[in-house]
Amino acid sequence: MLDRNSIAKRIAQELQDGWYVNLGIGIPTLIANYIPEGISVEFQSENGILGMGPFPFDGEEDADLINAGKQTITAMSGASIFDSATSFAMIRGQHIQLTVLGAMEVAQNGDIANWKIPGKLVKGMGGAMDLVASADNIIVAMMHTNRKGKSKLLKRCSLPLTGVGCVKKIVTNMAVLDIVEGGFKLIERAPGVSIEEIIAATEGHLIVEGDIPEMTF
Amino acid sequence: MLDRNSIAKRIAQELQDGWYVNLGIGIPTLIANYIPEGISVEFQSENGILGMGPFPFDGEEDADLINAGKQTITAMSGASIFDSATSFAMIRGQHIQLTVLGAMEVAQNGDIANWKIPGKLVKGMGGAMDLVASADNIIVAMMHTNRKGKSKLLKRCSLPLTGVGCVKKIVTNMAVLDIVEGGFKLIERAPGVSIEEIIAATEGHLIVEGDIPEMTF
Amino acid sequence: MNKIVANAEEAIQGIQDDMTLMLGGFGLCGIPENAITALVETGVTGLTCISNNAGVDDFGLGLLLQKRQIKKMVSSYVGENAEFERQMLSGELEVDLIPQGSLAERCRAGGAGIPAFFTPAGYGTEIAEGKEVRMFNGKPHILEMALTADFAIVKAWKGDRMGNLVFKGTARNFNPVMAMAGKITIAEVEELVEPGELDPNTIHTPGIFVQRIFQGEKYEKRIEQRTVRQKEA
Amino acid sequence: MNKIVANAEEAIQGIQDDMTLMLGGFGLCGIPENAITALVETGVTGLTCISNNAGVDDFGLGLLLQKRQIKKMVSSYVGENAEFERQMLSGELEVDLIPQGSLAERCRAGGAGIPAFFTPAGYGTEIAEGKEVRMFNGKPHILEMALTADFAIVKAWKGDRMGNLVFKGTARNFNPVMAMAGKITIAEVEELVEPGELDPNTIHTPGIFVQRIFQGEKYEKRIEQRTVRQKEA
Repeated sequence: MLDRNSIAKRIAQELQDGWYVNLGIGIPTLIANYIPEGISVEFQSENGILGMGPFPFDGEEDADLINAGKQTITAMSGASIFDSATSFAMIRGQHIQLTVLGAMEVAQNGDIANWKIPGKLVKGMGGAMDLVASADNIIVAMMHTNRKGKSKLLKRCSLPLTGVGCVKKIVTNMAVLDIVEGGFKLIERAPGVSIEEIIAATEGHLIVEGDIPEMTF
Repeated sequence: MLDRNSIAKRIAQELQDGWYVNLGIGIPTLIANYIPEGISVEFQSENGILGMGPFPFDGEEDADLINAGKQTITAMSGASIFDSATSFAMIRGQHIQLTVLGAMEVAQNGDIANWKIPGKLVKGMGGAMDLVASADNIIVAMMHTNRKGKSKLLKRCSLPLTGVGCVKKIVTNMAVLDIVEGGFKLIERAPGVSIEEIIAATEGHLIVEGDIPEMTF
Repeated sequence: MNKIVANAEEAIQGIQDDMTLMLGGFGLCGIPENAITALVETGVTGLTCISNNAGVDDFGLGLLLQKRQIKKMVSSYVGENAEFERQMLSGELEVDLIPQGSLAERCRAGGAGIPAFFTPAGYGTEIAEGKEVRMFNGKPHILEMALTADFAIVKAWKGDRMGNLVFKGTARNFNPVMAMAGKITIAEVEELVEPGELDPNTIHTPGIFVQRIFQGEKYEKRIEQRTVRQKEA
Repeated sequence: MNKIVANAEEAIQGIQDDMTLMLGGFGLCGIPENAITALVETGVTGLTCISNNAGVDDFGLGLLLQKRQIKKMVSSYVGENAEFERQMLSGELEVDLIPQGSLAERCRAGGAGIPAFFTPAGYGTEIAEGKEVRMFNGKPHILEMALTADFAIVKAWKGDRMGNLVFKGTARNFNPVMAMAGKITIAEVEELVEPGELDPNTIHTPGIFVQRIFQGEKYEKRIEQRTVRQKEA
């Protein structure tokens, strides 16, 4: 089973040179630590910056420079700043090549639920609904099962949706899966995880064709 | 009868301190020369400047600083520059307090035609349709009759419309008129012009109530 | 043209019970601190506040929530505030959650005289309930309406008496679009400068969108999530 | 990230017959002079050009008109060009006239993923024919569609290899909104600068909207209506 950092590291392999990337809060944020060598990408934060850099050194924080998670950040050379409408013009207008975010549930048709649990306090969707409805290329980074051991890869989402039919790829602690016509297609297994274990942990329809290689790092 | 400059001068009396004003090509442009003392207004040009100043001195022209008539201009202290979408956000969003433009015809219901003559070459409406459809306060500056002596204040426009029911006030070489329910209400006469002459030059319904004073300058 | 008012108290004159306000800022970054403090002091109540977030318990809009001056929040994310939770769960506070991009675009639309537009955000979710759906380019979109406010209150870095504003860093966020959408827009700035000091080419919000401007007395600029890395040895 | 290409010829690679182009500029102010010259040299034809104006006889888009490379113009005002008139009257050239504000907003919408929006401009005129009309706030509006282009070609003052752009004066005009709406956006600049030289706070067009950038060989920057006043004695 992968830990959070390894999930991030595996997703980082999907990055291509020159891409603009929006990373959600949680595991996706860690991806910035694993950019493959020779690849240059720019991170967008939807509160209004392109070219987001690493966290500042202690004592160098700037209250006027934060990311969408409200954390203090730095700006890379060549960064640009813009207002919220322009930021979502980039997102909605599909100028971002990759969006990575977490989820509570993903359905085999690409539906995603990650903002609301009935009966629990709702904090809001932030930019998630705009991101999932707009992006051409969405990867979900999450654990394969929830804390109770229940699968998060479902036939149909049980929670209120964030977006419909939008997820293209999922990287979990157990596997890499593509969403294809008919279900979750198993692409890679986490080191040491068997196909049987993945089948058992996947409630939705899992498509297993041919050899399924282990992930390599 | 007023000349073009006097029409501009009369319209300038309508300006109020602090207003943002968009002036069309022709007579409206001349208004900038007659701003009453003690009044400060800002001129917007829809190609993307607020705080447009006078023409530059000979030899000081800047190819990167023009107005919507493509003339070289200057920028006042406190001016701002913006793109075309933001410029029309100001116009459409009714942030401009006064729009003055010329017309070929105005109808007694406030319709205006100023962009197209069937059978003649059409150059385009430029920003006129956005301006007339959006502005709360539109004054038309024009001659009362055309070159053939035909009235330009009509029951109904005969030319293709630029906008419907939008003109509020007209200042011609003969009169100041408000558009009210039922027709053109005569407000002022040009010096030496009689009510009878105005009636004769107005094809649309002219409302004459009480004493009609002469314009004062 | 001189839009300068003496202070926050004077700037917020005319804000009355049950009005709708827009307030710039993302989290605590770029919020109009001084105007919020002045609003708390007036005791004005029944406010509808359009703001991406709702502050924290003891700062930003949290200060208005503490005094129960807000009737309704229109936001995309409101998660950092215990008093907010209490009022929402008890039904004292109405909350209208809007996808962040739709919120930003609806404010811009309100300022730009665009009464409604289509967006894909929220299609197929509860956000789309009751909204018109239409296909464009083979993809479903929903119709969203413009937002405007009786007063918009924004915070900029620098400004001049014409109302021209310049923002700094990600403190820009919702401020420029909300400045466009207020019937009356109040701008508080860290520094008032003379007209002409701001380069016309680098003004973010042209003065036409601002009716009142003042220099804030002080700025705490509190950081919500101080996150740092250590210098490597 | 390096989007710099050697010159105009390299920048316009891939522009083919019958494509749709957006070209920034207002009159002759802020037009991509070098890219236009390169387009003339390729002989590409059947172009649909979305541009507020159509240049003059011997400059700007007039050069493409002379060579009959343009099939259709989408503009708000096209009045300064005898060759244009001739082609339009003879039916060789199709012309789609659009209110200037709707043109600007339709480009922005195309870039911002807004497929359609309502505007009051053109209601009750022939522009509204065949378009949906709807009342908002007691006022009729028409539904306008987003515009996009195979290539957008813009001209900026300065730019860097990330594609970040800064414009000067009213040469900004349509350039930023068209930069957003091109599937591929080409920017020509008067000066290429190193990343970091442009203040992130004052960038007009973030690099994400630009795919190729080059420094133009020379800029004539012709003035269409030189208008001056005399110094008083």
